[in-house]
Amino acid sequence: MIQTVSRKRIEILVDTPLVPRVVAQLKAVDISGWSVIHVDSGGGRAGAWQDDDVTGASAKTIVLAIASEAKTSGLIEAIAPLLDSYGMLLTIGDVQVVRGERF
Amino acid sequence: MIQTVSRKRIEILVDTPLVPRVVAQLKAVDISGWSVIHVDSGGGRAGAWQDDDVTGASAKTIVLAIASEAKTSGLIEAIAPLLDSYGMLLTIGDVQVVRGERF
Amino acid sequence: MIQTVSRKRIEILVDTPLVPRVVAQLKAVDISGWSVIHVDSGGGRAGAWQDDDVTGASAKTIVLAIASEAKTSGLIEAIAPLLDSYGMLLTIGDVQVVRGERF
Amino acid sequence: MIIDTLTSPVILFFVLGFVAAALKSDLSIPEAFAKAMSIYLMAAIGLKGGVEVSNSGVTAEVAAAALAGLALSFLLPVIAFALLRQFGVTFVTAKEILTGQGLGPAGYMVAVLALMETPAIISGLMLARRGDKDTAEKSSTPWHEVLTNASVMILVGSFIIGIVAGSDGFAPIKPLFDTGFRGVLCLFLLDMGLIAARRLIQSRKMNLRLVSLAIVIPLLNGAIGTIIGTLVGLDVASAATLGILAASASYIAVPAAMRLALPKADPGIYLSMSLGVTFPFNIIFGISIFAAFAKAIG
Amino acid sequence: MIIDTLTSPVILFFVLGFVAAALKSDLSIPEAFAKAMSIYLMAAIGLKGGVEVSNSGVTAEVAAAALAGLALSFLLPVIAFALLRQFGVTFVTAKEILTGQGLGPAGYMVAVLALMETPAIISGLMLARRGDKDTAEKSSTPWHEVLTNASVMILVGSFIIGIVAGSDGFAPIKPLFDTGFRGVLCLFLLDMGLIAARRLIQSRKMNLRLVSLAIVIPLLNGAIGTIIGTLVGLDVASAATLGILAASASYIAVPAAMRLALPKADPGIYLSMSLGVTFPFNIIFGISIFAAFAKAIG
Amino acid sequence: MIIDTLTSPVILFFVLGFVAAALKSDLSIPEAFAKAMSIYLMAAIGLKGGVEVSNSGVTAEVAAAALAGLALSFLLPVIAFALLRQFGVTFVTAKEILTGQGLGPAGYMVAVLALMETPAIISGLMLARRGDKDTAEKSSTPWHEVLTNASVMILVGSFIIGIVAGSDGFAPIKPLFDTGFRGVLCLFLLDMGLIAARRLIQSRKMNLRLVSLAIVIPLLNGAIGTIIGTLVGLDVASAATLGILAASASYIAVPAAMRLALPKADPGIYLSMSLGVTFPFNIIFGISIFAAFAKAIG
Ligand SMILES: Nc1ncnc2c1ncn2[C@@H]1O[C@H](COP(=O)(O)O)[C@@H](O)[C@H]1O
Ligand SMILES: Nc1ncnc2c1ncn2[C@@H]1O[C@H](COP(=O)(O)O)[C@@H](O)[C@H]1O
Ligand SMILES: Nc1ncnc2c1ncn2[C@@H]1O[C@H](COP(=O)(O)O)[C@@H](O)[C@H]1O
Ligand code: NA
Ligand code: NA
Ligand code: NA
Repeated sequence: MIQTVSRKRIEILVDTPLVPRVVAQLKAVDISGWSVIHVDSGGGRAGAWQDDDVTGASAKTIVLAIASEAKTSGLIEAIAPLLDSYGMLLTIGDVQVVRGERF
Repeated sequence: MIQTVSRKRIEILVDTPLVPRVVAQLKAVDISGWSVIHVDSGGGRAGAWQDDDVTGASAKTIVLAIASEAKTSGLIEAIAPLLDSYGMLLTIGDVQVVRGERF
Repeated sequence: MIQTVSRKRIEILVDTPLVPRVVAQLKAVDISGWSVIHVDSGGGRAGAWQDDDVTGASAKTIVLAIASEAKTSGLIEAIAPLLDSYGMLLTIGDVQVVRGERF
Repeated sequence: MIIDTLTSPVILFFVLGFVAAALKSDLSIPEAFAKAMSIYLMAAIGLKGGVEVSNSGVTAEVAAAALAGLALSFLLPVIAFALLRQFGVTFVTAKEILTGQGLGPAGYMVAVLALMETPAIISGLMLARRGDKDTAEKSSTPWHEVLTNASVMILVGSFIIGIVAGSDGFAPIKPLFDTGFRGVLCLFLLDMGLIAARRLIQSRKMNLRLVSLAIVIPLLNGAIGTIIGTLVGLDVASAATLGILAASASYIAVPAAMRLALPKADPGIYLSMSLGVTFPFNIIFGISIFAAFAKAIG
Repeated sequence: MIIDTLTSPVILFFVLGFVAAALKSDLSIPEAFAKAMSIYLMAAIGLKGGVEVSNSGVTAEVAAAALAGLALSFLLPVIAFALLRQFGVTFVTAKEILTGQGLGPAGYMVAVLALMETPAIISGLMLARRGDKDTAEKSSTPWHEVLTNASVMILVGSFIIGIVAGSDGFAPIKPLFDTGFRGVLCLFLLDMGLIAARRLIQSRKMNLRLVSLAIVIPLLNGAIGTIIGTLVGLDVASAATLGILAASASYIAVPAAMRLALPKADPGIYLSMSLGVTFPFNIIFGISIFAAFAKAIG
Repeated sequence: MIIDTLTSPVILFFVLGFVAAALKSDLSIPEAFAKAMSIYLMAAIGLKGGVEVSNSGVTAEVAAAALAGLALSFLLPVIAFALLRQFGVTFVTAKEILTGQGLGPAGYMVAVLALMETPAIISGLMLARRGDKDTAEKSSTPWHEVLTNASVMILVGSFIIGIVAGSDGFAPIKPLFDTGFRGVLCLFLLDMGLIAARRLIQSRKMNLRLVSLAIVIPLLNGAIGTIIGTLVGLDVASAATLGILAASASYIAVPAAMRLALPKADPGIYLSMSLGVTFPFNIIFGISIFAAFAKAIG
């Protein structure tokens, strides 16, 4: 049987122009891989929005990263102070991965 | 250490034209935030599809919402009867969030 | 109360041209449904990338499939040997679904 | 005349798309670009129709065509009851083909198209609802969705803009909306060809009965449309166009409205019939058939 | 003259978009297509400006306009302090409208637009930073982001290409960038109309004070711009254009740069004011007002 | 002549894209729009080539060019063994540049392009497979993927449409596919410039040896192509074009087919060399070099 290991699945919803900042934070805690998914529309306390804004200033994306528990804790510490001021949303789930050495 | 709390991660796969209905259901159970992600293609019992349909009638999206367990239960009760007839897919996972008061 | 059952949420990050291969693997282990989500950009050991490549050769997508634990094990066995050579990333999480007979 | 149709680049691009998808080629038109083209095409036909009506004024002929279109649009769904009405893209292609054969329909026919789109959706919805008595959604009215449907908005809106702007106002935007029109139509039909073939390949529930329905009903409706058009005194090309409108599906507007109004109906089979069978049939044979029929009875 | 403005297809498409969104229609322009149009429009105005400067050379008038633009661009944010400077799309629309009224501004005004874009972003950022003393981001300089901002790059870049290529080099690409221009502008303004109305509907924090600010400040700035343009000896149309530039927001460039430089500022309310109030006001009334004002004092 | 090349707007837009990405600007062309442009460009060159062959007929010269192209296309990958063959976009740019210098290649050269695309992919795959003996995928044939590859389909398909439609059928769609062509090519090369520079910046495995390979091999292949073209009796411009084809990468078709056929090969390094080095080199220097070489030996 193939062996799997536990890792954290980190999802960060963030305004697209701020993605480089989030990636910098990931790298700072040594999380070396991430994937960016476009979010079409949504809604929250500040009302509903679509990605139709030609300026791109309010477009949102999800930054997805798989990482070890230790690195994830580091990220939470680093990124938590920014969550509110940057209007980000951070969720952490558990996943199994095959050959998890790389994360 | 930053404190995290448990919340539910709700994923609803639904035909794009029906998103307003799903959002209405979310609001009805007091889930106030959601994000919509475009699905490019897929397959299931009814065969394979792509998003190439110019009418948009068969395009699909994922509505993602983070909510407390109580609100999630409410949503399941409200939305379960529609799942089949609307051709929706509903999954619920566990996630940790920082500052979860808002959900 | 509506009953939910446990299923696996499989996420496979793969180069877009290889999606048909992944879908073939899913079908081989009798997982009959999947959804494909576009990934805009990302980074890993091989450096950062965007989807701006007109050839489409380096574009990436996430294949998402909900399946039973048994089928998921079958998939892991079948797909693990390819993970490295195909440059894929496979994660498996736990989710609750309503009316899970179909998975 | 079918030969003429088959050597028009517009149709050949449709065939190219169809063949590519049938050969399982990975050729695909990005969704955003296909939607942009459909918005462009709708705006262009709306504008050109509006400009022509602003030139001709609302004559008796225009009024007759409009009334015939409205009547057909309300009645045909009832006559055909099994299939929803369909317009739109076919009209545009028909106009190109007929014009290429020296049979240009009157410019105001685009206004008729816009007029027919709305009641057709409504009649279709009302019929569909009759078989759907026990749903919670029944009470929610689809009128708002229908009238503010993207295709209806852009078609009616640019038609009005065309009337207000007139030939003079249209002149500066003519290069984009008139000169570039047929080329864009080629690329759009390339995409429609891809979609049609993929729909047919992926469809599991399609059977011979459904396929013949998807051909017979448009033929019937088209004949009725051509006859009524001739009876109310339209010229041959306009009567043929009314026939083609009556035979066609609003491949753009109807399905999305239906999906919203009738969440329980699976759009798959309807779209397969509409995009996979009726549309190719209308494009390749229907246009020639109704033109010949209109000439014969005209 | 406002009547003239209101019957121009460019404006009518804006109104169509606005009405469609206000009626909650599902009409929408795919994001990728809207971005493509904005890149096209920027490239086209840059090219045309460059070609005109390559024809006229850098005369005293060009230099005066450039200096007036630069000065305005640095000073106005300080004068108006509450609102960021805005240009871009309004300029293009203004040029179309004024030209349609026989009031074409000098070609080099596009160079002035490009010149004004950059300092306006910088001044805006510096002002915004003053109220944001205690952030960790304060130290990171926005200069790089501003100067390499997509709009600035494409505008300045194609302006230079226009100068290098000249009329002869421009000829083969003129059909796309010149002839097709107004048509694309129509579709772009259709999208801007949709966005403006949706911004207004979705905005929760908008109030009468903010709305009047979003109108009064551009009016003030526009008056100052028109006066300075007249003082430095620009012709009536160019002075009006400088007024319009001074009254407008870089709806394209500023917000994304701001979002990056000031992550704590919510772009929502700024975008609602800019896209929902100032832009429609400038397009529909501002252009006519500054043209009339420039004529009166010219 | 390199000066001529460097002041052409087509090349200048490539340079603008390259500079913008090198400066880490956020300028980017939406993916959907870039794909739409590549489909448009392929359709346009296919159509124009087909129309020209329908005018000229299949003469001995056309046959010679076709045979030379096919032979080159099969043999060059074997000669160069390290690098896959490359065509496509470079051809289009070359044609524009050469035509701008009064050196328009014969119209049928586009047919040669289409003919060369397919065997080049196949040869490349066969070579690549030799070093990949122990894979489970080895048995699965890539022929289907290659022959139905999107670029091959659209190029061959619209070439046939061009032959069938002829000049008369092409006339109504000429404004889009001919007049607008060079402008779209500018925007497409803007995107290619952005991609090339980003590829180079992001590439970690690039080294001097790979960079020189990515320049030397195209130079060699281009020389062989130009010589063979001259030997089979092509005119100077067509021989130069054959050289450019032989020196170029199918930046569009090959990589996606390779990714599918050889899942184990990392496309990163190949794309970096192809899009980041060979393409810019061919565009800026290669075209002029082979034109000069063809003149010298012609
Ligand atoms: N830890 C990770 N979390 C999320 N996505 C990842 C991760 N590592 C790699 N990826 C994605 O997989 C791609 C290839 O990774 P690599 O093979 O490490 O270069 C990256 O460009 C990312 O899009
Ligand atoms: N509970 C939630 N679940 C998923 N996405 C959310 C949730 N709350 C907020 N969002 C997303 O985050 C954005 C900003 O939220 P807010 O700051 O509450 O306006 C929203 O527009 C949504 O796209
Ligand atoms: N097991 C699954 N995992 C992920 N997506 C699925 C699954 N089953 C169905 N889907 C998605 O839901 C759509 C409709 O499914 P179906 O109703 O089974 O045809 C499919 O086309 C997929 O996009
Ligand atoms: Na939009
Ligand atoms: Na498509
Ligand atoms: Na791009």
